[in-house]
Amino acid sequence: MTAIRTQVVPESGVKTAVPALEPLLSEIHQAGRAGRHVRGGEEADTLIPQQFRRRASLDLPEITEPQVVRHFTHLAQLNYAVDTGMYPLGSCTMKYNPKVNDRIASLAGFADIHPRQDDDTIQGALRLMFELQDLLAKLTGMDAVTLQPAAGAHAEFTALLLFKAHHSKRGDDAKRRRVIVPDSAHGTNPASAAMSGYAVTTVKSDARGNIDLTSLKAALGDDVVGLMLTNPNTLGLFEEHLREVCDAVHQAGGLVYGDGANMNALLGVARPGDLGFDCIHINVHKTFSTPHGAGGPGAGPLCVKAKLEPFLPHPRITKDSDGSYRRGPTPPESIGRIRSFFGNFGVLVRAYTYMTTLGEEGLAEASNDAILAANYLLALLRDSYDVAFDRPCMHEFVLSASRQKKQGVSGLDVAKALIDEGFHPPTVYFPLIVPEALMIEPTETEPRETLDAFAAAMNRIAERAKTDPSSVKAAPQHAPLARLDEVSAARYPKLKWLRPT
Amino acid sequence: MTAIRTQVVPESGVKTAVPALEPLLSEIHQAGRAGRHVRGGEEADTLIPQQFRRRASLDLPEITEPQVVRHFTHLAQLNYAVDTGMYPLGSCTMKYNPKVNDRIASLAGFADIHPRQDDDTIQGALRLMFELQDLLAKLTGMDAVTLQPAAGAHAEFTALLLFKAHHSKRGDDAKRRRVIVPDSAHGTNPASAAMSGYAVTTVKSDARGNIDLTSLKAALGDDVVGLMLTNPNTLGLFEEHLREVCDAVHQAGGLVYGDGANMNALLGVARPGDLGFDCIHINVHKTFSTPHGAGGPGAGPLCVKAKLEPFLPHPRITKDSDGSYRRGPTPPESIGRIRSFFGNFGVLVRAYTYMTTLGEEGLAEASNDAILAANYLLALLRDSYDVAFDRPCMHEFVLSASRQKKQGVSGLDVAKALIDEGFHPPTVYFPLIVPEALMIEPTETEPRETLDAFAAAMNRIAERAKTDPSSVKAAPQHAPLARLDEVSAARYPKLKWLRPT
Amino acid sequence: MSGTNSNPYSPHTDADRAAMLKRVGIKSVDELLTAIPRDALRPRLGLPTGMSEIEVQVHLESLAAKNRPAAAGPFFIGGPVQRRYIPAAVPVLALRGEFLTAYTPYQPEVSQGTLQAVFEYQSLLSELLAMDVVNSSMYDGSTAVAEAAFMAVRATGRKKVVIAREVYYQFRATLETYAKGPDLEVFAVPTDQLAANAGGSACLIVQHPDSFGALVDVRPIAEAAHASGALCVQVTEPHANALLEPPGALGADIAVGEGQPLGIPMSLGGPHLGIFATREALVRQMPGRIVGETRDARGTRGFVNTLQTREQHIRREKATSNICTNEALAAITAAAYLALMGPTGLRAAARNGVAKAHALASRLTAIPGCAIAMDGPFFDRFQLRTQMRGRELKHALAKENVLVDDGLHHEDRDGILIQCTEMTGEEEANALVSAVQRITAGAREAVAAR
Amino acid sequence: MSGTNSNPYSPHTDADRAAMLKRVGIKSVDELLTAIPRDALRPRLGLPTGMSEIEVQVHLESLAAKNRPAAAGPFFIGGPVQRRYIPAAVPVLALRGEFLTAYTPYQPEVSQGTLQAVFEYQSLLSELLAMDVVNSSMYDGSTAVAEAAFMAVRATGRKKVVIAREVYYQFRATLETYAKGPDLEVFAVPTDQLAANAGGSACLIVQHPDSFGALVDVRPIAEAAHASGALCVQVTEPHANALLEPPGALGADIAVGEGQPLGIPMSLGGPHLGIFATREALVRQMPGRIVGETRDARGTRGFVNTLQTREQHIRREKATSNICTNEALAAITAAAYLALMGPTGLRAAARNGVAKAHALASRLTAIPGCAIAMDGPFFDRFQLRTQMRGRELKHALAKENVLVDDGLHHEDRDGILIQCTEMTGEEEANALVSAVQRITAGAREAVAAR
Ligand SMILES: Cc1ncc(COP(=O)(O)O)c(C=O)c1O
Ligand SMILES: Cc1ncc(COP(=O)(O)O)c(C=O)c1O
Repeated sequence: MTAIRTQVVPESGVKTAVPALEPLLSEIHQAGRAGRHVRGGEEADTLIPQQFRRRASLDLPEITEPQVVRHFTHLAQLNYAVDTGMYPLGSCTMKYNPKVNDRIASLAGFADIHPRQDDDTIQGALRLMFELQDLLAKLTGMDAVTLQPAAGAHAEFTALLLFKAHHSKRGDDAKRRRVIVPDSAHGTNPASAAMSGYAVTTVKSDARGNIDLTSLKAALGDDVVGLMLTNPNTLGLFEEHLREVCDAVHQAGGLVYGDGANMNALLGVARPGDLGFDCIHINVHKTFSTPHGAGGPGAGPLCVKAKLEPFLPHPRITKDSDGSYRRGPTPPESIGRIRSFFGNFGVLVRAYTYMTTLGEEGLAEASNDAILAANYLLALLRDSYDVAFDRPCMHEFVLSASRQKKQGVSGLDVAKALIDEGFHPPTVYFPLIVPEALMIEPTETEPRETLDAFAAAMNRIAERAKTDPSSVKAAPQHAPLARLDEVSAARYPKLKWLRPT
Repeated sequence: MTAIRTQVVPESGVKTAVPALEPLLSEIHQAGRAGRHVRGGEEADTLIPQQFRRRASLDLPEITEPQVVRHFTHLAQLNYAVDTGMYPLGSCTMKYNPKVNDRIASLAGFADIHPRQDDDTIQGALRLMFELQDLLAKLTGMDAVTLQPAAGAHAEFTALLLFKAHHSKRGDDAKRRRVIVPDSAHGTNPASAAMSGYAVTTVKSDARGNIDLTSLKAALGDDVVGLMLTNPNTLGLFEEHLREVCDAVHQAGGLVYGDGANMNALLGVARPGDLGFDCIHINVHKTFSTPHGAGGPGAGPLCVKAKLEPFLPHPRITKDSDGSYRRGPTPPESIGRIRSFFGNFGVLVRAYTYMTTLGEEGLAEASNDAILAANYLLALLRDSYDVAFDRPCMHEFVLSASRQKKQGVSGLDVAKALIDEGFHPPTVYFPLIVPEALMIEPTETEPRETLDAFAAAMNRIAERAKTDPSSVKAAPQHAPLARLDEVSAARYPKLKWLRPT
Repeated sequence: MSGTNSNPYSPHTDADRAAMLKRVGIKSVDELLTAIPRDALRPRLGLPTGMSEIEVQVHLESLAAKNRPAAAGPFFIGGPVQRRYIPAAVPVLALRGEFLTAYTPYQPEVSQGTLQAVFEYQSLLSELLAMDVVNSSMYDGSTAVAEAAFMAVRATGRKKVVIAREVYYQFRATLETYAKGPDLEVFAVPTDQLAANAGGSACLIVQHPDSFGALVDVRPIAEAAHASGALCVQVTEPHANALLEPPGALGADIAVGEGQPLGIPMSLGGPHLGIFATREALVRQMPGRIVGETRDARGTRGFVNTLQTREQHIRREKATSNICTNEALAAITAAAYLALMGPTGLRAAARNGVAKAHALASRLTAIPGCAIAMDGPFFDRFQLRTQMRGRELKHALAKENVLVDDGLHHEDRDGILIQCTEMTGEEEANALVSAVQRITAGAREAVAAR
Repeated sequence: MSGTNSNPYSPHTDADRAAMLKRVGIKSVDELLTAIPRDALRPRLGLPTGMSEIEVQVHLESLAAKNRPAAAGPFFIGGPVQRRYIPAAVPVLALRGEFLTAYTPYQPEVSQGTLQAVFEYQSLLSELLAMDVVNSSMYDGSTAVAEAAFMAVRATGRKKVVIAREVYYQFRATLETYAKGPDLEVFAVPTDQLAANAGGSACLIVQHPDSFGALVDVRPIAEAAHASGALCVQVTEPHANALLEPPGALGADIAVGEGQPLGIPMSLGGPHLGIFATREALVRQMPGRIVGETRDARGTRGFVNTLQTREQHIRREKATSNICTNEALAAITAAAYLALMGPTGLRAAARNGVAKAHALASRLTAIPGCAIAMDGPFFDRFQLRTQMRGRELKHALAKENVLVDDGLHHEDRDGILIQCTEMTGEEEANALVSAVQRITAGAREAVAAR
């Protein structure tokens, strides 16, 4: 079965400026419409001195609730999501997001508390975070954890500030100005390095998809801050010389940052802390099943070895001898605050709930199943597509549509054709070192039937690329929209609606 | 804009027995799959004597949560609903269902309480019901209210038992065995009469859509229990001789039952209690905005004049002089229980919330707008379709597709063509006295743009009936399914899935 | 530019209204209301004025706060309505707007979500109960019992209905009220005298496990019914069927019950779910809606409301019931619940109730003067007899915030009723045991002191 | 036939696993793990064993019960995170599974729901702030401030950043930490000395209303910034813009703020919404994702992520920010919130805060020894000075279950901070006033007794 019609209908009767799936709020607007969610307070107007009062018009759309509900219901139905189908976006771990996690996060005791409340009024929340830190430390083999980073990239930047503090303390900071990243690294790695004021040295990958050891060694020196390494790397491969790599960096006085985006391969399989990393972030929106929220929120707890602990951002949560929890005093060497408050608490509650549900055995089973599912899918696809680096993968793998490209069908075309088969496409054109990359991560929560169906769809597309490439290039035909013109979107940016004035 | 595609995709990879939109749970099943929502209690098995233990197989589908979530998400997306578009189902008052009502009903203080708790642990709930009774009494001009009936039909049956008690008390019951209903009545009216052990006398309508006064008088006699009358009636028309009708029934010793399904026309416009009715039910799922739940639950409070109060079902809620509320003692003349407990409390909470939100002025405005919208829509459609009884309507009106029928297009065809235009069809083939009836109720919550668009769609269909009738008969083309074979469904009933064994 | 409407959900501006009036050709809606007696037109109702959403929320929260939720302390009330665990995914799915705000699937092409979900409910319940056919819902357990009796009366042409006194009081009482309609004779007899009263009856109605939790041997009752041409109606509870031989295997012709425990909140007793099942031969006598499988014009599988010639909108006074609006959303909820729990989860929930009830029974009967009121085996609830009146003990326990039920209006059996489910916590059990200990000891001393 | 998996969300049966292993051509997953050092493979982690959903629910409810929700009594804590009314429809819409469980709309054809909703968020905020362009979100208000400074540094080529001390402490502190990356100089000066410090700076950062609630005259500060070639960054609060002249009209080049009050739960400070807006000329320096309008191949309007050459996945170390995962769901939530509230509702909410704060201020300053700490006009919060230390008074109030904040880490201003919103109830206000009365009277007596 492929994509089917449903009942979504746009707000009837509303005229859109151009043909459209659904009108904009500004098009639904009609002057004089209003709900009554909140009212009163008119006396406020005179309390605000004239000079401060808003004179600019406030042309927010006026719409009543019945129409707002339909509008967002229609919009929602236009989305593909984990709740509607397989979403094998490589590097993103689009696993099932348990509903109990959401229910727990919405309990008043978690959702209706303010970060400026005193410690004794948020003991449950502090304990949850304290215990989550402990779970993550054990899982990663690290010594200390901060839950504050809002996402992986935020953790990367935080970690580089820790590195800076570490080198400063050793009087080394002034000379250490370079961060090494492999050419397979995610874009956030070099971007975080740059935000930290560092230069970036890119090291190439070897023929087996590892960071090239010789090139790495050549790149090392006493001006190196450290190495940012994803493991398994973005090819889905476990670094085969990991300890040598880490040793080399350490010998040069550098530190090794673990990009934990691919931690879903390692739960109970191996602890980054045992492998040579000095720290690692966790994308809980990947590994720990918290919903990706159409782009976010996530959370990126950072787990570090003892040597980096003194520098961790404020506030830190501590446990007193009487069993109560509190925000500790600012550690003297702390880099300071990296955000307003504790972290994306609502997301962390979900992660804690998930880890508590699965437990040690369940987490290990998840990684095991994720690895098995990826290798199984790879086996089903290896005849139709080129395999970027052909060795057993971890929880994901990267194919290349180079062969199809010669038939006139690009990786992007394959992706769009998958939409017509009822699947969300994989990550395309990443990592950059694989031409026409298709990065596929099935996760452990897709049933085997679905993996088989996905493989069948991919293989059908490969077949069509041979026999009828133009049909593949015309995809998608069954999505709400055909391909979008991204070039003119960027050339003539329309970044908000234009209200007729 | 008409119906558009969305992203709904069926569970990929699952084989269905025949082509299908979405597999059945039994098709998704795989032996050995299980979630872990509840576990343990194994010791129970030995606590149950052998002879009682289940020996029959228990072949419930085994499915894990990720798949269940997708399944029901897909199914939901196949539904048309008030939340997705205009739903002008006549007699059903498909108005907007405010979300705040649902939130209130799900508060633990309302959702997590048991009907066998003592009165002092449910004071808030008792007060809410007591006040709701009062609101409904004032709104209908009646003296007492029971909130217990689960729906309109349940209220009808309850009322007829009250009538029976009333006649019994007067020693009249044995001879009073006939209930009169107009030929325009809803099917539940005669069905309720039959359930009450009564014969049904049907009285025809006059040329203006009223119950025919002469025929009514002819039908009356001392064997009559009473009359069941809907007002405005199912033609959307206010009975022009209402008081005469009621007087005549009363003179014959009968009672007048008000079927309040159309109460959405009367809020603040007229009180049934002022018009001659002895009682009236309210479909709160219509008039008071509670969601129809894909067929139910609703609630059908019954409002009665004082003479019927002694017979109301047990339990009754009373207010003590100290301001506390309780279940009163069983009134001696009560007909007894008509259901397990208080009524569809969760629905009543929503109704109370709605009435509290709108207040007297808001409710009156709702009826006013509903009447205006219906007359407006009627004005837009009167040239294209026959109007069953041509006088100002109340909150709904009935068209006839007789003209189209001559062109080869039935009322049902028109309905199906509306689906392709992105609208839910109106009620068809009811009331029975209008050939090819299309019963249209826009409600007060559809914006004027939508009314215009609906009218345009209806007029387009009328046009196509003239020029291209076969295209109308082929509808729907843009729904998830084409027309369904209802005849063979009834002839060869398949009322559950068949599991391969 | 400000909200001038009294109805906050109205999208109509004054300009909209003016334009509509104009199109209709009138100046005011009152011109449309000439059929309404002048003296009755537009009365003042004396209702309060409207509120904003935030005000309503505050007001209703304050009312809700005046109720004591089950979760707020030890809780052992049960019976037809049970505190059961509702998996988080259940409301997320069943309360989606597309289910919640649709109505009866009169137009199957745009209602396949409802129709398939209800078809699945029918299939799931039919498997659980081992019955051939399940309808798409009755109002609640009590009206399902009454409608079962009516159906038996139709099927047999007899007017005598025999019901066990150990059927839930509320179900019996509802049957008795309903019976006043077609003037049926209802006899309530102890369960063990059902069989003896089968002669001339339309049906025997038995509950298993009964209202006190006792296990009942249904087979001989069914046999007695059949032997005298009557139907056997079994009142059942959904979870019990995971562990006990189901109605279909015990000889029941109709199985009915309260479906609330299948993922539906207690909500003070409604909206709930009347379960109604029967044998294939009787399907055309069945009340209520039934969904059936068919194909569309392109050959794709689809579902429709079927066998509608039983229903009021077609058959009017000849219909098998007057039911129209039913409890479809509850049926969809139950389907989602059963799909999520699966056989493993359902069994576990049932087992938890049984295991906890028996453990608690042991602890309570160890208290001097306390005994189980029934002789035979029980399931997940039981009646406890002490020296105190049940009602007294219940009130004394309530003072300690421990909620139990007293007898279910069974006239000659006194005591408190203890229901356990998977929600019954260790601490709750401890609280009950120690409270009963304390209170009954106090009562004994008071007696001794006299 | 029973759940043997440790991961309850795994659909794989042992048979599935066996079949997959077979297809891969291995006996065990370990055969795939040869690259992992043996000594590090499959360690025991020492984590607890798994639980069932009901057990998890009970456990987490018990943790939640150890927190004091805002609704549980008088509550006046505010600042960047505010207790605001969330219309019931907001979470129903924004938390639909199709929004919640999608990711960044990399494939626009199947992500139009996200893209259009975020485009609408951008448009709504741009109207509210009177700014040309709004991005699709930053992590929170604090990182938005820091990224604004970075952007100003990029745009001006200068490394000096001047921030008012009356900007929220948390925002300032975050900026200071961020500044350690590219080694910026950050100067914190009183708001009234911002203009004087414009020389050579990349930007002046001013908050209006400031952290104490004071209204700030932003125009001269913006002018001073522009006069010396710097940008003016205004920290703003969403609701304030309904009543106050917005950043775009005051001369701000960048407007940033915490968007949580727009329908997002407080959740102990996250996940929230970093608002980030700028002028058109600066858009290519902007961090974060931006959605733009375009057409599809058939000419239908659609939306895409655009101007991506600013972003890390394209530009890597040359990107305008490292942000990838952002707070899109919060942006969608804010869009739904603003659509529901409309201008009327938003104004009403803002007005309520202002009116209640001023009423409360009058009542509190009538208490002997109590005074408003700021001289000028304020908005919906204010600092109250008494004879007691703010911290002391806060603790004394907390003992009476009245929660307030003490100074927001502003080193030389002491007192308690009182935030009002539309949620501030009459009874709460009374409780605060009488508690302050009682406590400060006690303190005065204690002083007098000494
Ligand atoms: C390998 C890798 N590193 C880092 C990141 C950045 O993480 P986040 O999006 O949580 O900031 C990602 C996210 O996609 C990633 O795949
Ligand atoms: C006129 C009329 N009467 C009675 C009823 C029955 O009400 P309910 O469906 O609530 O039982 C209806 C419902 O559609 C109706 O339209």
